[in-house]
Amino acid sequence: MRDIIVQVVARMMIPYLQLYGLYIILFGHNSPGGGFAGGTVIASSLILYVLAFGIDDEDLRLSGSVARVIESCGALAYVGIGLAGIFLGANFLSNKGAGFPLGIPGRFLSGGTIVLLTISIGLKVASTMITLFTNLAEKEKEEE
Amino acid sequence: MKIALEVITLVMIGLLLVLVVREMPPFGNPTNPVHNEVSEYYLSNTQAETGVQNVVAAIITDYRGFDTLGELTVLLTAIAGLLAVLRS
Amino acid sequence: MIRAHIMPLTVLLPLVGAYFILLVGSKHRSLARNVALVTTGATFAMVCFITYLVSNQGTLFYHLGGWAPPLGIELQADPITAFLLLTFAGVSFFVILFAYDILPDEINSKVITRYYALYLVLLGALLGIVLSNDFFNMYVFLEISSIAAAALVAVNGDKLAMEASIKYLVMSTLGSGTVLMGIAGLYMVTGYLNLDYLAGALPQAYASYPLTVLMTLAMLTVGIAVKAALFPLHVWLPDAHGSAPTSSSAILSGLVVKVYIAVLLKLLYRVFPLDFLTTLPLQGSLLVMATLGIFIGSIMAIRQKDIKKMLAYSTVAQIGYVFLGIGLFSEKAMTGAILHVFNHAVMKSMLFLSVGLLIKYSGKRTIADLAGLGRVYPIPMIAFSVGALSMVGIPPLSGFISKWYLGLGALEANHLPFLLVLLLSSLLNGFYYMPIVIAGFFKKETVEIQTHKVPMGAQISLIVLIGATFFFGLFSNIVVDFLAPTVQGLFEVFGGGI
Amino acid sequence: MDNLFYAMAFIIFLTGFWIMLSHANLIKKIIGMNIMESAIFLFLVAIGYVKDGNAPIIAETNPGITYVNPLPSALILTGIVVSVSVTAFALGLVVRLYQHYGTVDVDEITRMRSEEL
Repeated sequence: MRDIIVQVVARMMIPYLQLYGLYIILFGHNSPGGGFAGGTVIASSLILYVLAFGIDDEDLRLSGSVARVIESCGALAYVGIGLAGIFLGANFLSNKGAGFPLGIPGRFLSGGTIVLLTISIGLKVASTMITLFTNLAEKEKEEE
Repeated sequence: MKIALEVITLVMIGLLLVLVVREMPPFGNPTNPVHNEVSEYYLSNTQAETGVQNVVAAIITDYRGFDTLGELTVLLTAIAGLLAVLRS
Repeated sequence: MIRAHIMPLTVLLPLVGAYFILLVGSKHRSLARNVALVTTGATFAMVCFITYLVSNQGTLFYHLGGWAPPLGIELQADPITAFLLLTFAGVSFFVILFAYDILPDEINSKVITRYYALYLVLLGALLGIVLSNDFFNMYVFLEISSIAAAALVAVNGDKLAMEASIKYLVMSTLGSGTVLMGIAGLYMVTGYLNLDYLAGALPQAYASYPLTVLMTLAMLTVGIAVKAALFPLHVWLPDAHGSAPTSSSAILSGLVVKVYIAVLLKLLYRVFPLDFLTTLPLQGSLLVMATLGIFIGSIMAIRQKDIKKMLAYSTVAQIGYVFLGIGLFSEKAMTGAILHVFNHAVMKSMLFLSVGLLIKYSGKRTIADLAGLGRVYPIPMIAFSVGALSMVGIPPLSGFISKWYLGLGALEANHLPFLLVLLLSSLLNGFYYMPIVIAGFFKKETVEIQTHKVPMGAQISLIVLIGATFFFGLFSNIVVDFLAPTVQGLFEVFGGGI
Repeated sequence: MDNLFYAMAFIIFLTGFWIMLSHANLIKKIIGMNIMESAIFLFLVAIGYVKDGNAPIIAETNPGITYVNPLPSALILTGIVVSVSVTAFALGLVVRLYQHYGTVDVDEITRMRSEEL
């Protein structure tokens, strides 16, 4: 399905969708949102791209190895932030207890590890959703 | 025949559930057992203890952060399993 | 530092290993294999350390993120938990050691690194379920384990295995959906997710909302029974365990089914007061289902021609023993059930591994084709024989001990018919295991056998598993003494009634 | 009948359950799975609701505002991700089964398999 109307509208909407997804991830700790919601919005923008322009456009798709690295690193970053709590003398996944600065509630830079964790979740969810979609939609199997 | 049996079973379970649902804590009542000191604590101490305003975000990444780690692992498992199945 | 944080680190280690394998990608096969071996080995060592700490200091607690129980997630290790952890980590280490040289031939080389990653994720999830003291956290790990287990069945791209896998996935999602609904119900009437707090709040909740509590209990039990393959809900098990690759079958039959029993144990003995449970028809139905499971599983196993299918049906029967031990509500039977979880994990993984090896070398899967293989491949056939004899319950082997305790439990609880059940089912076990053992050593081989060299890792791990069967048969009192105070505690805590 | 939400959640739950058990079409089974899980999430949301409660985002310090219970919402978030993962993996399996057998019907697949043997 290569429809010019769909393509033009998709091209107009994708940047805003991505910006919106980023906003949801980055401000998830003070307003409705969070890593999962934002990650899914970002993923949906790329899925929209694939739907509008076809799955064969190799250059513009998130390649398998990049997605793999983002996914594993998202999870590893989460564990790493958790382990930082142990190294700072508190328990696994500690935030305030490990002495991370909390900042002023309501500011962007607040909440200690929460922002970092949310970003790692967001990245991971976005790349996972895209990988799931492209792999299920793909007709031909490709070698990594 | 099979469908009749299924429908009868489901209706019986449904009738049982009506009894159960009638007895459950009333919907939206602030004195329900769910709204105990735990949720009070989350609502009143989140700002001071985690420094964020979104209580749900504080719960998923701080109070119950281990669940979220499990969740990331579920996603990773799904991907690994899916790719293993599709590529084999 | 490791000492204080040992519990979360134990769960994390296999998970991080899996993330790492997925990060480096599917080209580094030997790296993935070594990472898997080292990670499972290190996990086993850490679990041994946990057991040491538990035996010295008593129950361990850990509050994740530093949040005390009703707010955060708590991990808890008591002697029973430690024993189960030891079983899970130990068996999975020896399965990986066994498969070190064998797996690359058996699994498609494109997916083998993912296989190792899924294996490690599964191990982490199993440890997480056993350690977690929070119901929702347990559910998350349950789901990880069911996806990973289904993927381990389907991984080879074999048609039958994939069909079995989707059946397994659908059934276990049904089970876990029901469990989650049950958890939601419990949360609704008590307001807690932590097991100890749930136990504390439940009497009051039952006074106000009796039907809801009963419904919740029913949903949780049925959901867990589906996943643990209790008799009428076992339909998915033989296909899934029979068609999976060897090391998957070993870990699925040996460990994954058992972990749901650990959940049921926590639910029935830690959350719901015992004298409340005895007023319900729960005990009767558990015992009836367990008995039916034992007999029908054994009879179906006798009728099978495919050796792996036979072992899978035998698992259905053995799960019946464990449920029997749980359902008798007596200390001795409980000890027997926990011992049987361990024994069956060791025996069944040994049986699946040795059979996998024999199938691989002879190229045949039927029972008749195993004849005479014992002379060509002594170690796998001896492992099979020891596992089979232990399964039947021949005295110096560990399988005897758990049946002995189950029998004592039946006496203690005054349910004498179950002694007969135990005896008869041992006879049935003998019916389907003994001919294979005898034919394996004394009959003439039916197929042309080329001699292959059994890899070192496989030999070592089979010998260790044989040794474990003998050791825990001869020195079972070590384990029983280790478990005794906790098992007694389970029956003492709830004196008050609901 | 205050508890209509709970009743509704249970009805949807049973619908999903029934679809999963009775339909032979694997895609329908997966849809049933999702319906069942949505019902659980609906039930959890209903549990956490407080009359006139607001979303648990504490923007201004106004002691008069009532908030809904935040814990069920957090649990649902986890539950949704789990259900997405299971769905994705199950779909992958169905895709492969379709490539092998040319159908997504379990009964058909069983029949074809028994003919092959």
